[in-house]
Amino acid sequence: MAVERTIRHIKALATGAKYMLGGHRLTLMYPDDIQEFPDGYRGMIEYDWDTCIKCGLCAMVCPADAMKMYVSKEESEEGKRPVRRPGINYTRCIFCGFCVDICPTNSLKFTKVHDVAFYTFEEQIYPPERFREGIPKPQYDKEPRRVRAVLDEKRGIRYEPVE
Amino acid sequence: MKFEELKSQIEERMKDLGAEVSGKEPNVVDVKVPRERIVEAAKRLKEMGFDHVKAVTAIDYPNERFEIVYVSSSYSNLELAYFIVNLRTDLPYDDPKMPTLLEVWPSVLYQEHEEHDLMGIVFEGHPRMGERLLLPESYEGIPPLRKEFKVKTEGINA
Amino acid sequence: MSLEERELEVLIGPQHPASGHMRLVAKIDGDIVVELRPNIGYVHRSVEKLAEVKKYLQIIPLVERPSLADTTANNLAYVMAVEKLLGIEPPPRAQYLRTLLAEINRIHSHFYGMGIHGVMIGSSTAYMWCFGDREPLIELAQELTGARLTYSYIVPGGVRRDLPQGFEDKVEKVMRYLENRMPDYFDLYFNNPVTRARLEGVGVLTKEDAIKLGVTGPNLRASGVPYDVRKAEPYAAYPELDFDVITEEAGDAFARVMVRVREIQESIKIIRQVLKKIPDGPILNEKYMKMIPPNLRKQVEETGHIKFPGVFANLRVPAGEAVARVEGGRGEVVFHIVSDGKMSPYRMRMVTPSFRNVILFEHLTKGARVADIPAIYGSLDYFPPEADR
Amino acid sequence: MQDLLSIIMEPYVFVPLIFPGITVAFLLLLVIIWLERKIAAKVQLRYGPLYVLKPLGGAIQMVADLLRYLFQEPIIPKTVDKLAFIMTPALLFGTAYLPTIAIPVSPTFYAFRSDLSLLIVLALSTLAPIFTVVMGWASNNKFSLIGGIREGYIVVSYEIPMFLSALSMAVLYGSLDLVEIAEAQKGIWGIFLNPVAAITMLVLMYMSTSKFPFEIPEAESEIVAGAYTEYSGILYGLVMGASYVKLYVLSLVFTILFLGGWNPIPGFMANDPLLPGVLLFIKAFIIIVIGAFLRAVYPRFRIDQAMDLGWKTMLPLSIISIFISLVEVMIMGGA
Repeated sequence: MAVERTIRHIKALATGAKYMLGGHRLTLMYPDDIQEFPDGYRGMIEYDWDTCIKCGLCAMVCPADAMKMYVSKEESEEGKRPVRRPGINYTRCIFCGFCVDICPTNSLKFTKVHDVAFYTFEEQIYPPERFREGIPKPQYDKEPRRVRAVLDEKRGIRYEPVE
Repeated sequence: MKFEELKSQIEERMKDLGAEVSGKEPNVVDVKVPRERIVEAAKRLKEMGFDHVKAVTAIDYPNERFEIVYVSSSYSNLELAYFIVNLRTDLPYDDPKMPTLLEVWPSVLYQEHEEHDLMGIVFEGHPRMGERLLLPESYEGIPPLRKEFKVKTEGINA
Repeated sequence: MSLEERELEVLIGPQHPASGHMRLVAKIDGDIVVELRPNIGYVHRSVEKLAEVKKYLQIIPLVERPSLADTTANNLAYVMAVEKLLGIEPPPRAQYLRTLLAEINRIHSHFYGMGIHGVMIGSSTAYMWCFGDREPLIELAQELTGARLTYSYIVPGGVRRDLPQGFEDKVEKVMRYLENRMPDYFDLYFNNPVTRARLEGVGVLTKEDAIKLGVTGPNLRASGVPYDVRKAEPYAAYPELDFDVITEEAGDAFARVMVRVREIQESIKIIRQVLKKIPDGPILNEKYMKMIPPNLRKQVEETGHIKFPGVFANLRVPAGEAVARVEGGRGEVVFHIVSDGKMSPYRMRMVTPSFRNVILFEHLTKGARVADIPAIYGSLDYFPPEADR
Repeated sequence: MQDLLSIIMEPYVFVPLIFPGITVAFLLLLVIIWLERKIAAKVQLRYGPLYVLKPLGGAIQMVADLLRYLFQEPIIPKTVDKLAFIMTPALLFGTAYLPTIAIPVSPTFYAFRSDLSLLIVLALSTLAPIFTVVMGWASNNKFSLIGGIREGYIVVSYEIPMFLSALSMAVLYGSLDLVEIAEAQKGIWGIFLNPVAAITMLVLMYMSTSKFPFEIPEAESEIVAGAYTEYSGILYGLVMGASYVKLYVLSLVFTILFLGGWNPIPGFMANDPLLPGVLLFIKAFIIIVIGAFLRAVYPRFRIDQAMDLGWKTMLPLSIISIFISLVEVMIMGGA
């Protein structure tokens, strides 16, 4: 028993030493490196003003009440029923992508941007007029390197720069 | 074991308890008994091999009744593990009390406590009646899972 | 100051490095725990009540949230319950895809549990390794579903995405990587004499008690009860796959860890089979497929990304009752849905594995040492938000 | 200037103030904590501290940490015993560092020479744990109390076997004078003559300084930080540093007892303190690094298991090591 224990101690120490001297690293060097996401990533949402048929399905399916139908000021005429278009509130959005999947005209699309960082609370609400202008580009002090996760048999995961 | 076979077995055993046995193919058997007989019914189910409870569901039908469902199944008998037996009982709306099944199925300890906490059902003989489980100690008011407790919704318009 | 002898009441949590979002009220006599009572509810969010005002599809993300590391199990169990009420079956390819995601999720959920357990007994290396090696699996799931943890991948009647191109190769690489790493895990952590000393014989749960207390998942199987929903009531593609139910006899903390490790190996086996056997075909039930407008249907076939039919926004489910159970990473997830034919469930009961295992805190810590509290806690793979729901 | 330098170079000033005294101890503290984190990070497939002076791999991370400790507000809870609470960290650090004065740097360079210097070092190093126990009591916190008591239990289970194994070397060399012991190892090092004593002493050293797997009195997942739970700011910086300083002192002793001290040095250098000092330091540093490496390999023992190890395994081993020494002395014909 004691011998077996000693062997196990030695094995544990040797394995530790093996990784100390060799071994791989799994770290993504954020924020120097920024990961490019694979196709189909469910990020922030883009809105196509022209193809939208204002059906409201996206607002109906939204599980977090993030997508709502806003009165579109430029289209609504006085005295008539107001025209409503979708807008999104990123304080609530949970990135489930149901609105994109239910949109019958493909007016909503995924982007691969996930940086929901804003200075103020109000900035995170995107009424239709702002929603159509697209998502804000994340800003960096220094332009980071774009990397892509490559799955690897030996190292598990590697981050390779993309051009 | 076949579904029909199990159902008739349960019917056989529960006959004198005034149980209504129904079933949903392929594997769910519903047993409804009056609340005075529920402990006895649970004992008999346990003797058959239904040794644990997966869920205790209390359903609120406002001003009418509460329905308590014990979703039980078996660990020790893998043939029975395929089946789910729902032991159910009705409680009057103004007197939601029933004996605890803790003696028969110790696995209901937290489940009954939760239904007590959130639905306001009283399980007589349960050691933690009157204590809070998930709600804060200071909570007062309507038990939140009852239908009287309204949750506001926003609708789709901003 | 008097010299009377008395028990010390220690409040472990909710602000404690290893308590999680809960409080353990421990009465200790010297180094021995006399009584320990878990005080849960700190992260209760009332999923069951919210489900009564949300529509059926909106509940999918809701039920995922409580157990972040093991979302697929909740997602799948809920959707299965809804499907039972709707009376529809997903097509075979969708069944296989559900199985694939469930097993990927099971592996990374086990890694999560083992990692937390490691750091609770002081091995920061086990923690970092488990969390690091969880990453390739999350990357796989992300490629399949578009999200890291909250997949919302399984919808009534099928799944949302088809296999991406070249996915099989990537999966195979990750599986090989995990297999290569396993011996090192054993050398450095599982077979480390200190780990053994901390876990063997600690928190022993006998078979009788395990059955009596209704515990679930690896904690149950570590006590020698071969109950696994995947075998007891096979769902998704499991009836067609060949795998074993992992059990251990000892019932102690180490056996619980070993069940998880061996289940990871078993999951690798399942994933390989899934990718080999997966049939071609649609990934959404025909009934819903027909409701998609024709031009979008073509797009679905090209991209492999499902577009929801409009009916999903206000899905009406026939009146009735359904119980669905699924074997998740932490154990059995049970959904009991009562529908009255409207757009939201009349009553939804969600029983998560952690909620059923919380009873073990009281049971296993009696007579243990103070230092065993985290060792036992970790071995249960207990996740407070999942218990509170 | 010249005078000042010559005063500093006087052994009785140099030893306590520069090496092995406070300056080197302090620098070592900065390096070793960084190195410990780096080693653990490498084993754990990550980078560790990196962004403070990136070209050198975050080498001055600990300077940043030190600044943080210095300027962080030390919070003194209302319920503590104030005097004991504030004084113990300084006393703990002071007593941990005190034994360095009796450690020789070379055959001719020491603060003072005593025939009992080994005993002085060992005796002084026992003082520190008392203050940990006091801290546990003074903090008036249940976790601190448990931590203090754990420290007390641990102390009694490592001190005796550690002293015995150190003394077995004194038996072997027939002296309690560290200079003589080191000089006696010109040929074969002590570790080869009495490996049992060396292993015992090494394990117990790590135990006495709360290194993994014996990080029991401050086990984070169990008792938050043990006796240190209520400490913050520079007070915490001191208590955290104390165990590293203690490890440093014991490593120097270990080097002198088992690793030949400053041997081997060429004869002409023997009177110059520089090379012997550097050799001594390097050997001790390796011992410390091994202690840091253990963190990446082991979880922590339970208190009863550590005491078991101390009383049931290490005590017999240390007694055996005394016998080994006696037998060797008899064979070699006595010193």
